[in-house]
Amino acid sequence: SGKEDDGKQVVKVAISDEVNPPFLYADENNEPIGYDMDYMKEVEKKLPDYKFEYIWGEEESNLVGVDTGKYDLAINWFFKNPERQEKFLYPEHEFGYSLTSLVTKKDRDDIKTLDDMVGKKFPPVSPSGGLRAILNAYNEKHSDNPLTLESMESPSNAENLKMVDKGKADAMFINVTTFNEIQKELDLDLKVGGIVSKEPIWTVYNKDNAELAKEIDNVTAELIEDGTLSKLAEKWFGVDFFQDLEYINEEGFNFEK
Amino acid sequence: MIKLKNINKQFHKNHVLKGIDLDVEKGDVLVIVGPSGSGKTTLLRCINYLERPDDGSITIDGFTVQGKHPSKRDVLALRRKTAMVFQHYNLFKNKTVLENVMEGLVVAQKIPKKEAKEISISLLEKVGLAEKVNEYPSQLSGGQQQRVGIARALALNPSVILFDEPTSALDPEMVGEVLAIIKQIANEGITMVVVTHEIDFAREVANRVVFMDGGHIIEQGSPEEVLVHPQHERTKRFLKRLVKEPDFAI
Amino acid sequence: MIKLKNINKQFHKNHVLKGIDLDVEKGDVLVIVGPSGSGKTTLLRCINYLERPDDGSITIDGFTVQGKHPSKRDVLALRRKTAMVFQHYNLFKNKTVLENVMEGLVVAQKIPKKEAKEISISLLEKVGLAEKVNEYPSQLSGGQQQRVGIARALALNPSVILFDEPTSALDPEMVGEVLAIIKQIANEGITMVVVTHEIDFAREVANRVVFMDGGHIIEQGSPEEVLVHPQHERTKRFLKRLVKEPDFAI
Amino acid sequence: MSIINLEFALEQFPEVLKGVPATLAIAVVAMIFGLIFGLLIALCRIYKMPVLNRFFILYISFIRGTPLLVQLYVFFYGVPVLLEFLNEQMGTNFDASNISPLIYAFVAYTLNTSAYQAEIFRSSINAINAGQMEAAHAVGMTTAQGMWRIILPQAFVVALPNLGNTFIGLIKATSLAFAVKVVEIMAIAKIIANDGYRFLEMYLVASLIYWVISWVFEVLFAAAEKKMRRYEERIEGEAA
Amino acid sequence: MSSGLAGWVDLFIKVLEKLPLTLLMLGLSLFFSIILGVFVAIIRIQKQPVLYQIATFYLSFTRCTPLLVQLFLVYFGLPQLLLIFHIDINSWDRLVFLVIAFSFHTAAYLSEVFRSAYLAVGRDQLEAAYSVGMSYPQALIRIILPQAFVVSLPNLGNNIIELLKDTSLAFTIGIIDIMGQVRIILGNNHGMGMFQIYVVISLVYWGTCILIESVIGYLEKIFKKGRVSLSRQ
Ligand SMILES: Nc1ncnc2c1ncn2[C@@H]1O[C@H](COP(=O)(O)OP(=O)(O)OP(=O)(O)O)[C@@H](O)[C@H]1O
Ligand SMILES: Nc1ncnc2c1ncn2[C@@H]1O[C@H](COP(=O)(O)OP(=O)(O)OP(=O)(O)O)[C@@H](O)[C@H]1O
Ligand SMILES: [Mg+2]
Ligand SMILES: [Mg+2]
Repeated sequence: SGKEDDGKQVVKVAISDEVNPPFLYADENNEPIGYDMDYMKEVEKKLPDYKFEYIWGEEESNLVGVDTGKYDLAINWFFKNPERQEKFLYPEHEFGYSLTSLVTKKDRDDIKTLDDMVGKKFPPVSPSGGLRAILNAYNEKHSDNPLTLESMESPSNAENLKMVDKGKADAMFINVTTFNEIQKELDLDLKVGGIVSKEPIWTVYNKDNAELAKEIDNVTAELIEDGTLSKLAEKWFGVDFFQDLEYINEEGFNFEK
Repeated sequence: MIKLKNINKQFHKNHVLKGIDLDVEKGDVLVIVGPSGSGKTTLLRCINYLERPDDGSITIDGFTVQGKHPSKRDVLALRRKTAMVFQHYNLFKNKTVLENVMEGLVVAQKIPKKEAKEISISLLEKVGLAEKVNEYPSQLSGGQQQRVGIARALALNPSVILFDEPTSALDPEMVGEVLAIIKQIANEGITMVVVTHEIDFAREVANRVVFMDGGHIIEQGSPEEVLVHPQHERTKRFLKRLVKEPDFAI
Repeated sequence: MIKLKNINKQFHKNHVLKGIDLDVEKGDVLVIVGPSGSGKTTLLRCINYLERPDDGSITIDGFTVQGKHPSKRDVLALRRKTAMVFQHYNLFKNKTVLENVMEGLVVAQKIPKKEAKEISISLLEKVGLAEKVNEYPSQLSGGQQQRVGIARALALNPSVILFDEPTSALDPEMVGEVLAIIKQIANEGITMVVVTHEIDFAREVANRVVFMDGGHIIEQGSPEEVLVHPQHERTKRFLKRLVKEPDFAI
Repeated sequence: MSIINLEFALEQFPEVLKGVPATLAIAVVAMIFGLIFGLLIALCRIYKMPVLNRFFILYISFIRGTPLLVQLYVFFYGVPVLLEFLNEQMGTNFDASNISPLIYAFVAYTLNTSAYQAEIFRSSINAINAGQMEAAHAVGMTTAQGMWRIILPQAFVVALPNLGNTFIGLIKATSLAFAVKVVEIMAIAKIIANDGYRFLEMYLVASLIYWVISWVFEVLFAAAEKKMRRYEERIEGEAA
Repeated sequence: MSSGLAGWVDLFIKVLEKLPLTLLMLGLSLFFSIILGVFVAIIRIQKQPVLYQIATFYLSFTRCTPLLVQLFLVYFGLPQLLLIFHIDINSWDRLVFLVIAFSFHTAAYLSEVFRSAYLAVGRDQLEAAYSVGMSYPQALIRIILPQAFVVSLPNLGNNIIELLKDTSLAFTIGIIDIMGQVRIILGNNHGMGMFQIYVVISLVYWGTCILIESVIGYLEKIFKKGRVSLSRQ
């Protein structure tokens, strides 16, 4: 797939409109920027035969597009699970990590892991996206004692945090970056109660696209190896999230632009 | 019975009724004749306030409705004293023939359904439509529709019935029947105003005739006076039904 | 000019036309009379195929349309040879009086607008509507609407004109005018079929008369024969316009 | 490679069907109340009621002009704030968290659809010949009686295809109610889809369910129209 | 995000910049859907044998399945289908796919609008047109449709406004319209300032809607010539 254009092959990359700085968001001119984009640019540099073309779209639509071959790959913080691997082609190497956490009120210490949330209340959760997938996976594993989840189309993170702040929910399951970012604005009486996981994040390909996936994967491995991605992580998050959790916790995982 | 005072009506710049005064006694059959566009229909419609006169008052049966802005209740009361046969029939399209006739009885006069049905059917038989009671207006011929309109008005048994060219779509036979009906109900003391352009019919049915032209009443009197020995030039010309030699080509 | 063979038409179980055969010569004015509901309108509508006959054939001006499923082109050709004045006028509601008359000329006959306008205005003057050319049908009195309908049909200058009670809403004066017009265009060789219930009018305008009842042609001949000295009992009864004594009470 | 895994889609049918009651409840409740309000609004507009006419012009404009999603949010987030305010001011004790999301949806959808239906009724009532009301007046009916017995039955026939449009639109629009936590067909489909990124399959399932439901109503509307059009007999265009 | 006046103005400008695109999508889709809608309506009114069944099926499918799915079918499915015949339309502008999907979708609704309006005009008008020698298409264009158009105007207004709001789906396939712009801003802010942003987007939609309503109202005034309202008194 893709087609000739001044000798280079065009690769169509679907990027998600559910932007989440600093991974992926838009600048003044609606051009995509962020960690994801820097990563893609590094890849493109190393693959002179290809020219990447970026297409905004809704996440679901992007997946459908990859599925039907309209796009070559999609990038976002896609998480991995066996079912999805059945449907889409995942490369071998992740290109980054998302740190998920439980955010609670500053004065409580009872919630550190998902186990602590059984029988407690979450604010409404989006039906799609990586966070939801982690929660679903937990519930599958603990189907005798599951978490109580309430779904809602595109809930607002800010509103949800306010719910926790007002005591209408016990804790919110959220990416650390996102929380920090919002906290800067709202300065609520909240803290990260505990980091739940360091989730690798992926690009996804159509199953027919093995060759391209392989080439990009090789490049990714190189980029990790030579520390390029670590530098990018430092640039966007202030910490190299390729290190392990303890190191990250020490350094503080933060977004300083 | 009916008393019109200084009725005026304008459509935009078209002054259609120019200060009409008219008195009709109880049991009278007043016939209005006049050229097309002279305001006959408009006058009739003003009497039951389907058309809002710009000026003047209408008294029926001692009940007066004044001027341009009467209360809804007054208008309703006025209308309940009258019934009307429309020039274009205006049958209820969504009702069968029988329902068309029953409708006013049941809804406005609160007559029990069974009784209303009896009255209606006997009237429909009278106008020769016994076979058509369950058809819809769209399935009727022009004359049949007109007869339903007549039956609908008669069924209401009001103080006053207004007929707007009630025989325009009827054959001579039916015209005879309608003539008979009108005469008979006049004997029962119902007042009628009939607009017609059939001079023979007018002569037979009327006990008073009004000749209108250009929004004015030109002449009135007994049928004999107006239709046989008219005084005014305009009336004479109107009644002189002659074949002119054509003076144009298409 | 017009030749109908074995025209049959049923509405559900109501057999309205029962094998009508009819011949009309060029330049004839054929008048159809008959009681209300006898099928006159339906017959007229079959002639220009507004009503689809169940059976039979229609020939106009040597052009034949057969049976139940003619081609669209044939039907259009047939209609272009005829014009019709409707019992309920059927004016184009969204067009002014002038546009109503011009429409067929401009659209169907492709006559240049300017010329079409001249023709239309002269005809509208002829029927006394010069002042109303720019009004919409809803602003006209019944008789005025009927006259627009007549002007619209005349303007087309077709081989055949079908009139369905063209004088029902007209006063004696106007009836005279229409009579004159019809006579004059008959002289120009246009064939006409006129449904009417005005016997006087029929007698003056017709050179042949057909009497219909119950979907059959009962009697036909010269106006003198049918209208003055009818042979059939039914015709005699129809023409005897008498006031019966009423035998019911409302 | 087969893009769609039919077996998977089939397995999920029963799960997605659980969303049908919510969808139907919202659509039917909103439709019924929408009919009533819509009709009243249309009448106010046709008869140019002094203040109401102006008010409803604004109302229709506002409701049609702003996204349904926003209206849902206004209720969902606004009502609790309002209640809180009331509680403070009046010392009352309403608890907004006890209000089922379905209630918010009922209210928002009813208000929304009534604006559209008002326009439908306005046009269909205006399409009825003025002579019909005159005849009703002439036999002594009040305007209300004439409206109810003569005009509306005819107007309803004209309105039916448009009401059908609106109702079917409403059925599909219920998917937005997920934004206020009402879990209906589309919501369940999306939740399941996310597990294995099987969006195509789940959209297929959801579409089929919407289609079947809407189709049933399509047939009902067509039947109703045919029945109510009886009195017009041969008005339909003839091929010749 | 600053919520001062400058912030509001800035937000407005950002969203308004995308308005021409939204209007373009609206205009194109509307144009094609009116034409298609009239055709479907007439086919269904005339009950022409095979066409009628096809039109009815089309109507049912398009009305009864989610627009999003139809958009996906056209945007993702159609190119795949055509590839089988070695026609590659993947390079077409996304706008083309969008307009195709929206035109088909809206045409289904409009066909019902037009059908009801057509039937409300009444047969006598058609007969009159025939009697002066018009063919069916001529009668349709000169007599029936102009009258049906007036009846349909308020319903047309309903559907145009729905279409306006449906254009927000454009963003699912990556066309940044006014809604898309808003989503990007929201995402950049992690959903903060949601209230402010929704106020702005609502105002922009409402403004456009008022524009549409005025045009419809104006057309109603012009075209209702010759008609009598039953609320005349
Ligand atoms: N569309 C229809 N559907 C059902 N029956 C109809 C329809 N049109 C006419 N008829 C019936 O056919 C018969 C003949 O109708 P037609 O209109 O031809 O009568 P007519 O001779 O013109 O009467 P009139 O003098 O009253 O106009 C009537 O009994 C009428 O009820
Ligand atoms: N709604 C209206 N709007 C504008 N003008 C009207 C309206 N109704 C009637 N007119 C005009 O008023 C005049 C009188 O009309 P009216 O219907 O009263 O005449 P008429 O005497 O009944 O005539 P006819 O014998 O032809 O029925 C006509 O010139 C007509 O054009
Ligand atoms: Mg009159
Ligand atoms: Mg007739």
